[in-house]
Amino acid sequence: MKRFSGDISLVLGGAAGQGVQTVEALLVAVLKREGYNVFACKEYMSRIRGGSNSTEIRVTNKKRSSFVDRIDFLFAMDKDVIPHLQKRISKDTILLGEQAKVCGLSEECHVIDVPFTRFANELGNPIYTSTVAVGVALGILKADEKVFEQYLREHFARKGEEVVAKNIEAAEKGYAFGKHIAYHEGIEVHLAKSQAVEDELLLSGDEALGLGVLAAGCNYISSYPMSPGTGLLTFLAQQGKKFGVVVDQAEDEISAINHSIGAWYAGARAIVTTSGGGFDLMVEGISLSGIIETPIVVHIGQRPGPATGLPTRTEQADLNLALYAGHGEFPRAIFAPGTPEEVFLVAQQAFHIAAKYQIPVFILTDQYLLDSVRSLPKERLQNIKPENRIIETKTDYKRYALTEDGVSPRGVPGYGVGLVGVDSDEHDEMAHITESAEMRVAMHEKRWKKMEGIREEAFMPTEIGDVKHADTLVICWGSNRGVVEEALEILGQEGIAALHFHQVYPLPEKSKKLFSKKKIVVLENNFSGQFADLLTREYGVKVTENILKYDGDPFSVEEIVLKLKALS
Amino acid sequence: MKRFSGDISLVLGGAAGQGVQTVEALLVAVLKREGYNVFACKEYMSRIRGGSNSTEIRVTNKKRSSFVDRIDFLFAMDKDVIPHLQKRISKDTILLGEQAKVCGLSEECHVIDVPFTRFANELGNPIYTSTVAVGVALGILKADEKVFEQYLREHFARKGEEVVAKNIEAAEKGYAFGKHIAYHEGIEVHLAKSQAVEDELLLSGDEALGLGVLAAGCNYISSYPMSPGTGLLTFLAQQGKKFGVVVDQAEDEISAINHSIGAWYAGARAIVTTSGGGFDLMVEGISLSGIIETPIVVHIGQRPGPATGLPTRTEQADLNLALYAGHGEFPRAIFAPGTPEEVFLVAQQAFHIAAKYQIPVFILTDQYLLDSVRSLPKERLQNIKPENRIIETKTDYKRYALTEDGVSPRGVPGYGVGLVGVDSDEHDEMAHITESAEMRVAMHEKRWKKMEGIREEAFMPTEIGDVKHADTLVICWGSNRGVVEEALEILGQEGIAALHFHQVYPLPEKSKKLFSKKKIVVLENNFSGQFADLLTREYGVKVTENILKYDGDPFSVEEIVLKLKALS
Amino acid sequence: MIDKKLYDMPQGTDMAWCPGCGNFPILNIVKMALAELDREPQDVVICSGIGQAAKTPHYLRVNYFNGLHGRALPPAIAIKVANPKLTVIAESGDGDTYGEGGNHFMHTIRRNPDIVSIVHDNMIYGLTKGQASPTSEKGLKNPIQPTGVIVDQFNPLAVALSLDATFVARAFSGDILQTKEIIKAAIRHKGYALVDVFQPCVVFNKQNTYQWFKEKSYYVDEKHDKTDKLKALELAFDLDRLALGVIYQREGKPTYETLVREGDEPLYKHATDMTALERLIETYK
Amino acid sequence: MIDKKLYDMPQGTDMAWCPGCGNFPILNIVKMALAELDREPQDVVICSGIGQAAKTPHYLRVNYFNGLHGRALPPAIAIKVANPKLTVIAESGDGDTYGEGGNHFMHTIRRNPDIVSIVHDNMIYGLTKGQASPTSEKGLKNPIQPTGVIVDQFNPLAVALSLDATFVARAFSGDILQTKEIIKAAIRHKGYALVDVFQPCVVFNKQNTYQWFKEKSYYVDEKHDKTDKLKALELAFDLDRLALGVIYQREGKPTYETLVREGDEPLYKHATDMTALERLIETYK
Ligand SMILES: Cc1ncc(C[n+]2csc(CCOP(=O)(O)OP(=O)(O)O)c2C)c(N)n1
Ligand SMILES: Cc1ncc(C[n+]2csc(CCOP(=O)(O)OP(=O)(O)O)c2C)c(N)n1
Ligand code: SF4
Ligand code: SF4
Ligand SMILES: [Mg+2]
Ligand SMILES: [Mg+2]
Repeated sequence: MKRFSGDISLVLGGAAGQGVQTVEALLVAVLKREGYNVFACKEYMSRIRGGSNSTEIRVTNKKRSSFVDRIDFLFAMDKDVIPHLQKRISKDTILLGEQAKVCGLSEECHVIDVPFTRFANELGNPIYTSTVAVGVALGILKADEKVFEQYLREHFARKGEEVVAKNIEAAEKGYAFGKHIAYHEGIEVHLAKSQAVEDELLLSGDEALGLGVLAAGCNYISSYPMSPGTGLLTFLAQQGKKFGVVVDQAEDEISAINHSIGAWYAGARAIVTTSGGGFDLMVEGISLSGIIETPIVVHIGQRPGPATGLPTRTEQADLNLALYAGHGEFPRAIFAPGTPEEVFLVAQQAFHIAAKYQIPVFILTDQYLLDSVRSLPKERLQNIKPENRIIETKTDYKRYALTEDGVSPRGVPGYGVGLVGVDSDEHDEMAHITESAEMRVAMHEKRWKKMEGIREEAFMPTEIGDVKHADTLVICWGSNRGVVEEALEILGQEGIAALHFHQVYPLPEKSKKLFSKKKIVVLENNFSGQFADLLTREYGVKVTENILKYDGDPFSVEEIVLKLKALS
Repeated sequence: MKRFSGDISLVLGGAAGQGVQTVEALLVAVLKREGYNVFACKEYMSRIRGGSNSTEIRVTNKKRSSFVDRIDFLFAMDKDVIPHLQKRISKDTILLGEQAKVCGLSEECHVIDVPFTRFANELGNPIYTSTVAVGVALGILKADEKVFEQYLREHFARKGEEVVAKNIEAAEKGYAFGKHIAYHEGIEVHLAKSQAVEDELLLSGDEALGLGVLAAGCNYISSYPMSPGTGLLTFLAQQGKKFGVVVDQAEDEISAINHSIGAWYAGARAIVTTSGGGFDLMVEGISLSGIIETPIVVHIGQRPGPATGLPTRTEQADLNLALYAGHGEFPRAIFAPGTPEEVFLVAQQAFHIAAKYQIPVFILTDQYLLDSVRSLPKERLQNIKPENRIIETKTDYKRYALTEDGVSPRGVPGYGVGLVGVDSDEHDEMAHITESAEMRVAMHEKRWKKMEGIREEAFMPTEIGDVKHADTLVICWGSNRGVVEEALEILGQEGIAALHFHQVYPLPEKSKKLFSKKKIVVLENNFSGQFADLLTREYGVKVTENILKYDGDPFSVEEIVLKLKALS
Repeated sequence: MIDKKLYDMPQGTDMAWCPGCGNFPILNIVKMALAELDREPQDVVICSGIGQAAKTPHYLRVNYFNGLHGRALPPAIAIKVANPKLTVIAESGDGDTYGEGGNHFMHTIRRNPDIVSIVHDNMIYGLTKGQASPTSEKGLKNPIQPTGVIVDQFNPLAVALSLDATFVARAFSGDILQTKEIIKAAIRHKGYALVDVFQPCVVFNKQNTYQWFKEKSYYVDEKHDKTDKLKALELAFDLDRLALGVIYQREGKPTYETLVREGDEPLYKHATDMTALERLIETYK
Repeated sequence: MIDKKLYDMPQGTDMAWCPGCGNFPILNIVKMALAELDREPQDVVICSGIGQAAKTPHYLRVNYFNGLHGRALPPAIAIKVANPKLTVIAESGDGDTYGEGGNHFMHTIRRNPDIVSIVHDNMIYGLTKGQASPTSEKGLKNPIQPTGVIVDQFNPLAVALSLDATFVARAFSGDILQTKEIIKAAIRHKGYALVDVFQPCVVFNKQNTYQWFKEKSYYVDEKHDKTDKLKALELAFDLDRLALGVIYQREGKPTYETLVREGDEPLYKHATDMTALERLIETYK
């Protein structure tokens, strides 16, 4: 007998174009509707058909949001799945798939033949394989039939009655089969349902970002497609129309950034989205934003580089790039959210800081975060009221008025009687070219003066565990929040706690003291320990150990538990 | 009576297009020929005509190579000169110019009316004003007439006898006048001549760079004009033909970098030259060089940013950019020479390191260094034998063979029977796209492995003064070598010494110990102390004080002396 | 008609152009055209890149976005979209527009926003001291090609026509009156209007002088059919006799700012409809 | 003639293209053309950018430079200049060549290096999952323009002609024999040769299918005067009936690699003449 309780990991594997993503989407949605906590993340190759991709769905009693190596149930839709995931398959893994596609395993493995092709044939179209698979999973979990039938009805409604009926039939076939094998193979799954979860949101990082920028009052996007940055562009193209969002597909990234800065200049609130390689081409534009003090918000969905690298995988190696992009020196801010609610929050904060301080602001995410889906209570989405901070200009308006706090009130052309000039040369208060060394110093210091306000408004890191009393502090940022939370919980050691930064630059003055007299372990998905370096530079912190990963996959909970155990 | 001994500073000021640069070039050349140590540097506006520019020429008994605020003789060719240089004019400054153009000064000032217009009229063309001015200066210095006549003869030879004769006449007129006023006003100048200097080279940073890259075996340049990077492009266009250097004027900087990397791939030795803004556009190309392990040498002539900034002035604010340019992570090296001989040396070392480790290598200079001219013995130009390190390929050639030291022997297409592929995706040994996490790690670590060799070959910094016994260590890099040397000498304090880095990344392991138990003062031309940050990151050094300047002008000797005095 | 003086900078404003430069008349012409078309300074935005030509917006009283070298067009499009009520002019050099900014030039034409591109075409890189620009003539000696330019001269009119630009004109800064009319027509035109203006650089281009432009060029006459694209291309290809005037114009093609957004409310007045957002969020349940 | 098999990758090489993709025939055609023209694999370099088309060099045995998105042409020029003995082909997608790489496209034509550009034109961004490319038809629905493309279709042939390209051709990957002849002619041509190849993307472009291309296109016949540029432009402008074949060709224009350097000795053999350098240094005395 196999008993699973409170936490299962269900992995779907198949070739691109085989419907793995459909299965994931359906399954996750239905499970959430049933009241299960779900978290799903995926890894896939840079191709449109073929290859070998997989999605992990965790169904857990407690809320979880991290990747585990462990596979409890593996649905192998293709013969390459087993070799592809070999290392994660243990004798406890239950493999489901057509006999022919799950061979080549050691005899210990628990294989269940699921005749997908036969089912699909019975249904008259291989397209239904996906829904059958969903049904099988639900059967094993003994989900509530009514709930998924209802969901399928809604989901396929606009495709017509026949499609609805066929899909329900497919799901039921699978469901019956799933129940049957569970019984037959002695598989028992115990998972808690909760009514609260039924009513939760199901959000991917991408969706949280899209909703967050809308909440931030974003009304303009000019971008060029690049994974994993494209998701936001697509989201705004599809959802933005009713919000009056202008969507411009740029000819290249240079156009995108200059276009978007131009849009801000004229009073719009714009974001550009891209990945590291596309961002490289925006570097001069960042410097422009810096000197003309015209805001810009940049979303960088990180993936492993250098250059094309591994286009569909994950990494956190563009922090230094965001920190130092642009020749010359000027203030900036960088956010790195770790959960959908943080994504939603920092999207708004990014626009707030950009608009208030008239600087370039970055949102650093990564493929793993953007593609991961989880359920969360709607109340967790926090609103910041967006302010546009644009003034009506008077005749004597000076775009770069020298002020106490370095912020010169921002006018836009056509609003008020004043004239609004911006200039990429060093300039005077009226935005005209200057060659005066004194004016240069005044303007340079004025721009840098803004850093004080930006730092004051910096988000404090999130404390995980008892930071105050811990002697070892694990530091993480961006997408690694979930995995550190779970690993610490598993570890259950008093002396070890963690800090997660969803704003990585500037760092708040106040959190510096949290580091004192502790062993500092910095965990990040890159080779050189970029955030560790930043901590040294900003706080003078001495980093005791770096936990690094740079193979394109996210950290797993097991991996972190092992590494943290090895510390002590 | 005014007596000047051993060190004079002669400044020429005028509008763009007025011939200030001609005067400088002639005067410096003649003085060197006469056996005087000379150093000249300039500051000018970003315009073709008008405005107010100036050149400082120092004639000194000891070799000097730094800018001083002090002006002993000021030749004002235009009415804007005085207001423009007001702050540097003292009661000891002797002002030479047409009465009408040197007014508005306090009465204390020593003004000498030089009727340039009258002289030029007598000579029949205002063009001769420049040569008259040269003559006046030489007269005051009591230079040897024969030497300058000979020089003018050579210099103007290809313009025909008449031009030669007219110029000699102009110079003599000026010379007589200069002698006359020196006598009349009681001006005495004592400067040592030396035969050794007569035979020295007279080199600007730009020229040293051009000669250095030729010595490095450079045979290709594709670049887009941008001050102050254009000088190298012009040099190679004008001198390179007889060396077989291919010169391509690119349509933009993106083209330039990709073109140049392509040239290296096919076996050429290429450099790109630009400034910060142009380099911003090359950032993706740097990342490409990193992953395809195809060498590239990049010259960045720094100027004040952000964006267009102050296009013709000086700064050292692109170190961070060079350090972190390019998404993803890969090894690189950065040089920052401080004298023409260092420029010549690091140009060769840059090609050596690029070719040996197949990485992007940077030469960081700035407007001040590139435009400054000085005399130096030819023996100071040190040669490194250029090696191309290209192998003839065999049938089983693997471009990215995994090796002990991370360096895979580099073949080029068409040389040998093997095939040479390079790939911007993560790849296997044969340069084909991979999605394997293991291969990714192997390749990423292989690339980083090269860093060990690069670090081992890193240049040691130059010790100025008694570093070992000093308790205060002044750290500088790039163009600030001369000013620190001279300031320390003036200061003459035992407890204070300096280090100058002409390679700023990676830093040699061995020089770390030089920092221990000392007060560390880092001096650089930027706002945020970029090299200071790097020292902290690399050596864990705690920086006691930053001496920073960011107004577009170089540090002056006086300024540094004051700042260093204030330390103790 | 507005008083042209309204666009004048305060007396004594320092101008960085050389005496005799062809940029002066263009500046003057633009002021006259704006005045005659009654565009209030605060309703006009000039976008420029970097170069001598690109300094233009510093010398007249309008709004301006003096951005990066080669990047005058992307912000110009954005400004028009963000506030369609503004008159938006991109004014830059030949190097800026056709060299560094070549990709934007092509893709702006494809979008057809209602903006004007005035290219100060001196066939040289002025600000960086005399290197060849894309429109430099073959053979022109310059610091980087000491034996002369070896690549083909860029043909902006032909490229614009090949991409179905709806207003393609060429002018000569030496002829104030006619150039003013051309620029006025360009501003009035609904859609992207290219005006390539021959602009002598008296310092660095000793080949293509006022005299040279005058001798080489002629105006297309009344009989010229502005809607005949092949004819326009023929004129564009003729490098011996340089046609001036509106070479091609077609009305009626929808402009980008009307296609990519609804209405013409300036975006600075826009705010997200929070109720709609609330509803959207609900759909993720 | 070389055996085409010489270009084959080892059996079992994984290919990332979708079954039925129009890239497969192009790959095959390129191998055939190289074989028939007797180009040894080690004397051929394929440069590509990023995209589905740009993966081509991984699927045949030649030298290759698989660089950045949009940047296939700059290294291709450099490689030809650094070693004029090599056969250099740039092979990339429509997005890569005309979108991200548009500026290089124009300025490469101006240089006229002796290289071939094979553009796999599927009128879509394949690798990034179906966004519009510059050559997407107006109205094509896609993830970023859910109501259809609103900007003009980019006309690569017309742009090339407007810049006086010396070889301009269009082909269809569904027709192996004729396309092979066109590509052979392009490789043989001295100078920059553009071959825009219609390449159905069976996954993301459901509008421009094999069938569609077949129905819309026709070959220019023997009588077509390849040297008549205006005629060629007329053909290029016709979006209803799509002309295939060599639309325009002119011989005799000097190529970049012969103009920018002397001789054709590969640069990997080059070394600085140190005696000459010594002499040059002496002049600074
Ligand atoms: C990215 C970048 N590259 C290069 C430069 C240097 N630069 C400034 S203006 C210019 C060329 C100007 O030529 P053009 O656009 O024809 O203007 P002109 O000065 O002739 O009016 C160049 C190359 C720059 N500012 N930025
Ligand atoms: C600088 C940069 N921007 C964006 C991308 C993402 N990207 C990769 S391929 C591609 C478009 C491919 O379209 P196309 O060139 O037509 O090739 P296809 O896949 O259709 O063959 C894009 C946008 C990238 N790799 N690099
Ligand atoms: S350099 Fe030429 S273009 Fe520039 S201002 Fe002077 S004359 Fe005009
Ligand atoms: S996505 Fe389209 S272009 Fe790419 S391989 Fe598949 S069918 Fe071909
Ligand atoms: Mg110009
Ligand atoms: Mg395509």
